[in-house]
Amino acid sequence: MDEGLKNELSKQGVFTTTLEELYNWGRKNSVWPLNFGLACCAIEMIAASMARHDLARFGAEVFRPSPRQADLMIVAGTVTKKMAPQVIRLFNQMPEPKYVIAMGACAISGGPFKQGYNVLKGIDRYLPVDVHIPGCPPRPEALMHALMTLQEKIGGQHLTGASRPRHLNAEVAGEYPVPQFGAHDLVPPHNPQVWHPPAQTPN
Amino acid sequence: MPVEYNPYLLVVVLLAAAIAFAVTPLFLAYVWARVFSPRKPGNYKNATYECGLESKGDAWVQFRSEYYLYAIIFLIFDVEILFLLPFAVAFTGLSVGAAIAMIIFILLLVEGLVWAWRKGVLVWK
Amino acid sequence: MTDAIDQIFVNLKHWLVGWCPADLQPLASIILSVAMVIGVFAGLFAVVTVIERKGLGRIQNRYGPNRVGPFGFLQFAADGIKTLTKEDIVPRAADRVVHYLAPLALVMPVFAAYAVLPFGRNMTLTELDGGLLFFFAMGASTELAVFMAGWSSRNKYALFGAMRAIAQMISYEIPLILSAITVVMLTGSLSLVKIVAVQGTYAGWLPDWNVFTPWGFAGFVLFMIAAAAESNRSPFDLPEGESEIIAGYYIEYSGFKFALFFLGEYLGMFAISGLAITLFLGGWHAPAVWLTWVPSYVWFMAKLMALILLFIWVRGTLPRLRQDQLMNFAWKFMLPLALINLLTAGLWHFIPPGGVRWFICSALVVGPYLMLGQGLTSPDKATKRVYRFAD
Amino acid sequence: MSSLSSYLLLSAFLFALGLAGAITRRNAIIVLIGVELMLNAANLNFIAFWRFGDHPEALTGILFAIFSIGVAAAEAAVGLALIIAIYRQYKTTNLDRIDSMKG
Amino acid sequence: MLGEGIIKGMAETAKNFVGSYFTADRLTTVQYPEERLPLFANTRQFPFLVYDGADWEKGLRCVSCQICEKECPPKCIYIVKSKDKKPDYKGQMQFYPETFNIDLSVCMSCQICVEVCPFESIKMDTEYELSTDNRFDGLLVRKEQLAKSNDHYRKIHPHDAAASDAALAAEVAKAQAKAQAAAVKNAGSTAAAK
Amino acid sequence: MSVITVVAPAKNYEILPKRSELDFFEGQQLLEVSMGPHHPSTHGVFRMDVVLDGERVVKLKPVFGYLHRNHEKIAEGTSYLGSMPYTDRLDYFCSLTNNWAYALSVEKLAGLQVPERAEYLRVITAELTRLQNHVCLIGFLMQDMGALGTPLMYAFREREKILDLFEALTGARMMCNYMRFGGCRVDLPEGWLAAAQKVVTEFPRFLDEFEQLLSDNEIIIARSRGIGVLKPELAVNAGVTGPILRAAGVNYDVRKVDRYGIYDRFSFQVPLGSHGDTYDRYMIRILEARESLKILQQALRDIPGGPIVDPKAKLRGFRPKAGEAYGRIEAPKGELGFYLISDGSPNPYRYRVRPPSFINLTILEDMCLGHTIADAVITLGSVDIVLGEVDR
Amino acid sequence: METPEQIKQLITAAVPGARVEVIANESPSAQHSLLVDAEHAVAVAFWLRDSAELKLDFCSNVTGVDWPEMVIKTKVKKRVAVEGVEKEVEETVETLRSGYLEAVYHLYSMTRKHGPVILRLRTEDRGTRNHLPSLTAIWRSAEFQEREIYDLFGIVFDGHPDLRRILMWDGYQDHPMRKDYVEPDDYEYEPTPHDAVLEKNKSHQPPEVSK
Amino acid sequence: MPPSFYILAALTIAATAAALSLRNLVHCALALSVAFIGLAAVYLQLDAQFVGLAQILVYVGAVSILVVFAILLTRNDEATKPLVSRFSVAGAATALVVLGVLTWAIDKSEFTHRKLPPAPAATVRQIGDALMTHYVLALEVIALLLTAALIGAVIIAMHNEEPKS
Ligand code: SF4
Ligand code: SF4
Ligand code: SF4
Repeated sequence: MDEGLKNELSKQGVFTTTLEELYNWGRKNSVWPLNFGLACCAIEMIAASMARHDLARFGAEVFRPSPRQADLMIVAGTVTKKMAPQVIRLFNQMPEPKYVIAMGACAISGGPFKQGYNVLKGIDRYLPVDVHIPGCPPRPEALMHALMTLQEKIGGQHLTGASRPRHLNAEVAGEYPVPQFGAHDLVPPHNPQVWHPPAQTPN
Repeated sequence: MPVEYNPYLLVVVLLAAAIAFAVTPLFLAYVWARVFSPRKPGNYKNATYECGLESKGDAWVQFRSEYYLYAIIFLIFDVEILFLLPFAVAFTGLSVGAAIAMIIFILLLVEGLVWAWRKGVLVWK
Repeated sequence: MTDAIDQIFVNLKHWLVGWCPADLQPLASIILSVAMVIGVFAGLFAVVTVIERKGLGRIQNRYGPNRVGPFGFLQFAADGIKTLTKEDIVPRAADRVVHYLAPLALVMPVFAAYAVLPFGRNMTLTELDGGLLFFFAMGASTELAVFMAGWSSRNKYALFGAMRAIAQMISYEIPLILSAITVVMLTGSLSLVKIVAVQGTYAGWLPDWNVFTPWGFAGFVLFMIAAAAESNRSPFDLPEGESEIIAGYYIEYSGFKFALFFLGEYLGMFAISGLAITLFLGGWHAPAVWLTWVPSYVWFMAKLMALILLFIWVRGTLPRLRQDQLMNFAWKFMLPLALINLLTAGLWHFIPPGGVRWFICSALVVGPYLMLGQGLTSPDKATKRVYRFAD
Repeated sequence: MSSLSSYLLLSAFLFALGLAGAITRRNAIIVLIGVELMLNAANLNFIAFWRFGDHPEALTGILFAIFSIGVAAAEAAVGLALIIAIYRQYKTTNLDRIDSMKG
Repeated sequence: MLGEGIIKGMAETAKNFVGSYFTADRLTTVQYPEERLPLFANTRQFPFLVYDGADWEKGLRCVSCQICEKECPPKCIYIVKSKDKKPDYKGQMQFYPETFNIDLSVCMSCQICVEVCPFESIKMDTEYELSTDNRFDGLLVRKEQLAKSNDHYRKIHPHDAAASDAALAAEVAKAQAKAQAAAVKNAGSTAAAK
Repeated sequence: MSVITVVAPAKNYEILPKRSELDFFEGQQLLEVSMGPHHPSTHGVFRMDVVLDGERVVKLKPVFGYLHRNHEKIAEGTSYLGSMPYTDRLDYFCSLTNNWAYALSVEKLAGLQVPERAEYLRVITAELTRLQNHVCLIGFLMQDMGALGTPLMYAFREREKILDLFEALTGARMMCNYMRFGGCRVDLPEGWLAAAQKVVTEFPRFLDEFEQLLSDNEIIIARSRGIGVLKPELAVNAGVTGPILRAAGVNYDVRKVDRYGIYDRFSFQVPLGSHGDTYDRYMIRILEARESLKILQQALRDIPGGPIVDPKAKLRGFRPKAGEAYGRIEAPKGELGFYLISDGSPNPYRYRVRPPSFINLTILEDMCLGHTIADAVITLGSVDIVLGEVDR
Repeated sequence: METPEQIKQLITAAVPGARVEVIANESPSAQHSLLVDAEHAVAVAFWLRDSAELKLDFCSNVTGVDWPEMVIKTKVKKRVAVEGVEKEVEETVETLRSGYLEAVYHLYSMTRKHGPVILRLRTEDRGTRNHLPSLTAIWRSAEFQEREIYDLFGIVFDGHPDLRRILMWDGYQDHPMRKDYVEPDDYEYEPTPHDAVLEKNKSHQPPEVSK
Repeated sequence: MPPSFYILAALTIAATAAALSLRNLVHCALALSVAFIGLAAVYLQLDAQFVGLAQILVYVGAVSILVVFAILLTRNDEATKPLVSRFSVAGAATALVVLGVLTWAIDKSEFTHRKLPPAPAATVRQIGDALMTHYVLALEVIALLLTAALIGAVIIAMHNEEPKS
C-alpha cells in the first residue's frame, strides 16, 4: 500500500511539488543545531550566535542541548579518538532528517593536529558530512555561509525518486556504527560505507 | 438570544478538542513517516541519551525520602485550601467570630508548618 | 457602535448558531466557541514564540529571527513543519504507553483551563460557580503529566527534571491559590465572571482593580511569582535547567511530541496570565473611563501581551535559582507572605475605608516582606563585600 | 433500576474492588490505594444520598464529603509515611515479607 | 531589600532593549550576507600565490624553493619542482612549481609560509566563503586556483603589497645595477682585452 | 618489579584527595550520572562522573582526554617556530598570552633579548586578552547559572571589539600567532593605538553596566556565595593559580613575583578575596579587569618607538643550544608555563605545557563535595577551564 | 635564594642518606636541577616543602621526559703518540647511555616568592623497573600531572592515590609520549605527503604512484 | 439515567480495577488518578460541583503525587514475584461477599429507588455559610486532625538517625 501511495503521489506531480517545497522550506528555515562544541571552533560557533553575527536571524539560534530535538550537528573542533564514539552516538540519537556541518580544519581532516595519535583525521570517516567549512577557525561569517549552503542543499532535495536524501529512503540504514576503543586505535579506524577517499592521492 | 448549554458538555468538548488538537498532528506525523520518511529505529538511536555515553545503571532509582516531606506538607495545605475556599467566598457575609474561627484554623496549620520549619524539615537536600 | 464592535464575536456566534437546528444549537454554540478559543490561543502561541525570540534578541543587542517571512514572523510555520516531519524516537528503555500519553495529558488540562476565563464582555466559554477552583484543579492535573514524561523516558536527567518539576509545582501551588483567595474573600465568589464584574468601576482616574490595593498588589506579585514557577518559566525553569540537567523531563522527546510540551507550557503560561489579569488587573475592563470604547477583548489581549512581555523580560535577565533555594523561597517566604496577605485582606474588609486602612494594610504587607526577606538571606549574603588589594 | 441505586451500586463496586485489592495485594502501597478507594466509595455515597435526599439544602452530604476528603488526605499522608518508614527499616514494601521479618 | 538587585538588573536589560531601537551600539548585528564587516588590512585566511602581469603561468613568482613546504607546521603544502626553468621577474632563470597544492582542509592559517618565503610569492588571502560539500576535491586547491594577481594582493593588503612591491623593485634595481656593473665590467674587461 | 616504599611523612596537611566516603551512604541508593562529554555546561568536552545522593554530590571524578590533541608530541616533531601557531590553540580564548609564555621560554632557552617596543606590544595584547577572557568567563558562568545568554551576549559584544583590535594587528581574530622569539611579528598598523585607546576608555562603562546587571542580583548572590569554597592552604598545595587562588586570598601573581617583561613599570594592584567562593572568583575577575585597564592606559600612553624584534633572532634554522628552560607568565587562567629541553636540534627534545586550568581542576572535587549538582556546575564554571589547555 | 649547590648541602644535612646530584644546565636560562634518588625522594620533598629555609610549598609543574637508550658521541681530545710525536687528536668516544624515564618537578615558594627549584627523579630503566615514588602526598598539584605521566610515559608512581590513565582511554596500551612510540596507521588519504607521512602513505597507494 | 453516567461508571471501575491489579506501581498510580477523575466527574454529574472539583484538586493534584513519591522512594520487588499475597483467596471471597451484601441491600431498600429530584442549589457560598456556622466545630477538629497528621506523618517519614560516620 505504501508503494502504491507513493506512486500515486509521484503521479500527482503538482501535489508532490508543493508538498516538497513546503517540506524543504520548513526544514531549511528551522535548523536547530545541537548544542555541542568540541574545541576552538566552537568559540567561533558561539560567536556566530552572538549579537555581532546573530545566527538567530536564520532561525537557527535554538541550540538544543538534547540530540532528540536537534537537526544539525555542527562538529566544531577537533574530534579526538577518545571523543569520536560519543560524537557518533550523539549523531545516531538525533532524529532524521539530520545534517552535519564539519566546521574547521580539525573536523574535516584533523587539521593541524592530524599527525596526533589521538586525533581523528576527519569526522567524515564515520559520519556523512553535508558541508565542510575550511578555516582554523572559520570566521563566524563562514559558518553562516555554510548554513546557507546547507539551506540550499536542503532546498534542492527531492521528496521522491531515486535522488531523494537518505532519510526518505527506507533502504538506507538509519544509523552509523559506533567505533570501539581498541588497544592502539579505534576499531574500525573508519567506516568504509561512509568514507570513500579517492583511490589515489590527486596531484 | 444566547443559547443555554451544559457547562460540563463544554468542558468535554474542550477536552476532546484538546485531544484532537494534539493527536491530529501526531497522526499527520505518523502518516508522513509512513509515506515519505520511514522511521528507522536502531540500537544506538533508541538507546537512552546520556551525554553521548552509553547509559549505565537504571534511571528508575529511588529518591531521597526528604522529598516526601514536602509532599506531605503540600497535601495538608491543599486540604486547608479546600476549607478556605468556601470560607473565602462566604467571607463578606460572615461575622467576625467566623473570621476568628478561620484564623484559629489557619493558625493550627501554621503551627504545624512552623514546627516542621524549626525541625529542619523544609531543607531540600 | 462601540457596543457592536465589542460584541461582534458574540453576535456573530449567535447568528451562526441560529442557522442550526434547535436541538443542535447548544452543541453548535459550544463547538464554535471552543474552536474560536483554541484557534486564537494556538495562534497566539505561534506568534509569541517568535516574539519571544525577537524580544530576547533585542535585549541582547541583536535582531532575532527576521528572515523567514515578513519580519521573521513565519518562523513558527517553518518550525512547525519541521517538527511535524521529524522522526519520532522513543527510547528502547522507555515505557512506551506512558511516554506517548504524557504530552496529551499535559495539553488536555491546559486547554480545559480556558473554559472559565473571561476574555471579554460576555465572552466566557462557561461561567462556573466554582470557576476559580476549576482552574486550579486543572492546573494541579498537569503535575502528573510532567511526572509521566520524566518517568517514562527512563532517563536519569528526565527523572531528575520530573522530580524537580513536581516538587516545584506543588510548592508554588499553595501560594498561588492563597494569593488568589484574597480576591475571592473580598469578591465573594469563585466565578471569574463575577470577579471581573466587581472590578468594573472607576474611582477617579484609577480603575477599581484589585491590584491597586495593598493586599491586591502583594497578591498580584505573589501570584505572578508563583505563576512563573508553575509554568516553569525563568528564573524557575529548573525542571529543564539546561546547564544542569540538559533538557529536563522532555529530554527524550523528539518531533511533535516535544512541540506539544512546548505548546502546553506556553498555553499554561497564557492561561495563568489570563487568570492574573482576571483576578488582579480588572479582567477585560479598560484602564480608564475614557478608554471604554475600545473593545473588551482588546484590553484582555493587551494585558495578556503585557504580562507575556514581562515574562520574556524576566527570562532575558535573571539566572535561575537552585532547587533548595527555590523550595525555601516557596515555603519560607511565599507561603507566610500569602497567609499574612489573607489576614490583610480580612482587615481591609473590616476596617472602614480611609487612610488608616491603607496605612495598616500597607504596613502589614511591607513589614513581613522586609522581615521575611531578611530571614531568607543569611547575613553573609546580605552585605556587600569589600576586597583587599595587594601591591 | 432507579438512579440512586445505580450510584450506590457503583459505590459498592468500588468498595468491593478496593477491599479486594487491599486484602489480596502484597504491596503496602497498593493496599493503601485500596483503602483510599474505599473511602472514595463512601464519599460517593454521601454525595448520592445528599443529592437524592430530602433536605439537599442542608448540604450535610456535601460537607460530610468535604470532611471526608480531609480525613482521607490525612490518612494517606500518615499511611504513606508509615510505608516509607517501614521500607527504610526492612527495605521492602511487601507486606508478606515484612510480616515474616517481624516474626 | 530583597529584590533590589533584580530590579537593577531588569533596568539594565530594559535599557538594552530600548537602546537597540535607538543606538547602533546596542544593536551590533551585522546582517551577513547583505552587510559585511570591512576586513582589516592584516586579515588573513588562506594562502595564495602571487603572480605579476596578466598571465598567471608566466608571472608566478614562486620559484619552487620548497621552503614553505618544509616550514608549514601541519605540512599542508605539496610542491613538485619543475624540470625546466623559466625567467622570474628579474629575468633570472628559475624553477617553477609543476604542482603546487595546498590542502585547505588542513591549513591552519598561520601565515608561516608567508613569513618564510624569501621570494614574496605566497601571501594570505581574505576569502572565507569556502564552504563546500566536496570534501576531497573541493578543499585541495591547486596552482591554478591559488594563483592570484598582484593587483588582488594590492587590493586586499594595500600596505603589505606596497612594501613587497618596493622590496621587489629594490631587488630588480639591484639586479639591474649588478647586471649593469657586470656589463660595464664586462665591457671594460673586453675593452681591456682589446 | 621494584616497588618503592614511601617514607612516612613527618607531618602532613589535609591535602590528600578527599576520599568520597561512599560507605557513609550505605543503603541509600546513589545515582551515578556522567555529566559530559556532551553537556551544555562543561565548557567543551569535559566530563564529570558524578555520584549523587538526591541532588547532593558525594563523589565527583573529572574525566579528561576528550580533547587530547597531542600538542606536546606534535611540537616535539616540529621546529620551534612551527609550534607557535599551535600554542594559539591551547587556551583558545587567550592565544596571545600563550604566545607570550612560549616565546618567553624560548627566549630563556636561547638567551634572546626583547626590544622595548615589543615588550609594550606584548603587555598591551596580553592585557586586552585578559580583559576579554575575564568578561567572557563571567558570561559563561552566568550561562551556567541559567541566565539565558544575556550576560554572555554583552560580554561577547565587548569581546568582538577587542577581537577587532587583534585582527587589525595580527590578522586573525582568535589564532593570532603574533609573537616571535625575541619580539613580535608585525608592528602596529596605522591608527591602531587610537582604536585601542577608544576601546580601553569605553570599557569601564561596560564593566559598570555589567556589574549593575550582575553584582547585586540576589539570585546570583544566593547562588554563588558560600559555594565551592577553596581554602588558601589547599589552594597553594594543589598548585592552584590565577584568579581562583587570589579569590582564596593568596597574594601570588606572577606578574608581580617574576616581574617578567616590563611589568615592574606599571602601577597596578592585585585584588584579593577573602572567602574563596564562587562569588569572590567572579568579583576578582571584574576587579582584575579593572586593573588590566589601568595597565593598558599606562602602556598605551608610554609605548616607545623602535624595533620590534631582537636582530639576533632567526626565523629559520633556529637551533638553541642544548639545555632546558622553564618560563612562566600570568595567563588569564593562572600560571602558564612552558618547559623546554633542547638537544641542539631544530626541534625541541621535550616540550611541555604547564596548563593552569588543568592543574586548577585538581581541587574540583574538593570544592564540589556536599554541594548540589547545580553548584558543581557553577563551581566548574568559576574555575575557568578551556579544554584545549586542559587536555592539550 | 640559595644556589643549587647550597640546596644540595641543606638537603644532605637534613635528610641523611639522600643522594642528591646537581645537574647543570648549559643554556642561558641557567636553571640547574637536582637529581634525587627515588628512595629518599619523598623525605626530601617533605623537607623542601616544610623547611624554613626554602618553603617550596608550590609545585608548579610536573612532567616526564623519556630518555631512550642512546649512543652518545663525545669528542675527547687525546694526546696520542703518533710516530713518536705527541699530537693532540680528537677522538669520538661512543658511550651507551642506558635508557630511563625521568620525572621533573618545578618547585616554587608562594610564601617566600622564590623559585624555581627543579627536582628530577629517574627510573632505573624504561621497561618494568619504571617505578618512582609519588609526591602527590606532598603536593596535591602532582595528582593529575603524575597520572598524565603514567599515561603518556608509563612511569608508575607508587603511593599515588588514584593512578589511572587520564588522557587516553582505559583499554589503551601504549605510552605515546615515549620517543619510540609508533602511531597507528591511518594514512590512507594524504594529499600533501612529505617525509615520514609520505612513507606511511605509500603503503595505501597503488604501487605506480609515488612522488 | 443519562448515558454519561454509564460511561463514567465504566471508566471509574476499569481504572480502579487497573489501579489495583497492574504490576507496575507507577501505572497503578496513574490508573488511580484516572479513577479519581472519573469519580470527580460523577460528583459533577450529581451537581456537587464543589466536591467534584475539590476531588480533582486534592486527589489528583496531591494524593496521587504523594503516592507517586512513595513509589519512587521505595523499591518495588513485586515485579518478579506473584502479585497477590497468601490471603488472596480469602480476600477475594470477602470482597465478593461484601459486594453481594451491599447489592442486596441496595436492591431491597425502599429508599434507593427514588427518582432524581430537581437539582438543589449548592453554591460555594452556601457551603461556606454552612461550614462557618453549623460545622465550625468540625472545622476546628479537622484542623487539629490535619495538624496532627502533618506532624505525625513528618515524624514518621523523617530520617531521624543521622548516617553513622
Ligand atoms: S580547526 Fe583550528 S580552530 Fe578549529 S578546532 Fe581545529 S585547531 Fe581549533
Ligand atoms: S612559495 Fe615561496 S617558499 Fe614556497 S616554494 Fe614558492 S618561493 Fe619557495
Ligand atoms: S598558512 Fe600555515 S598552515 Fe597554511 S599553508 Fe601556510 S604555513 Fe601551512
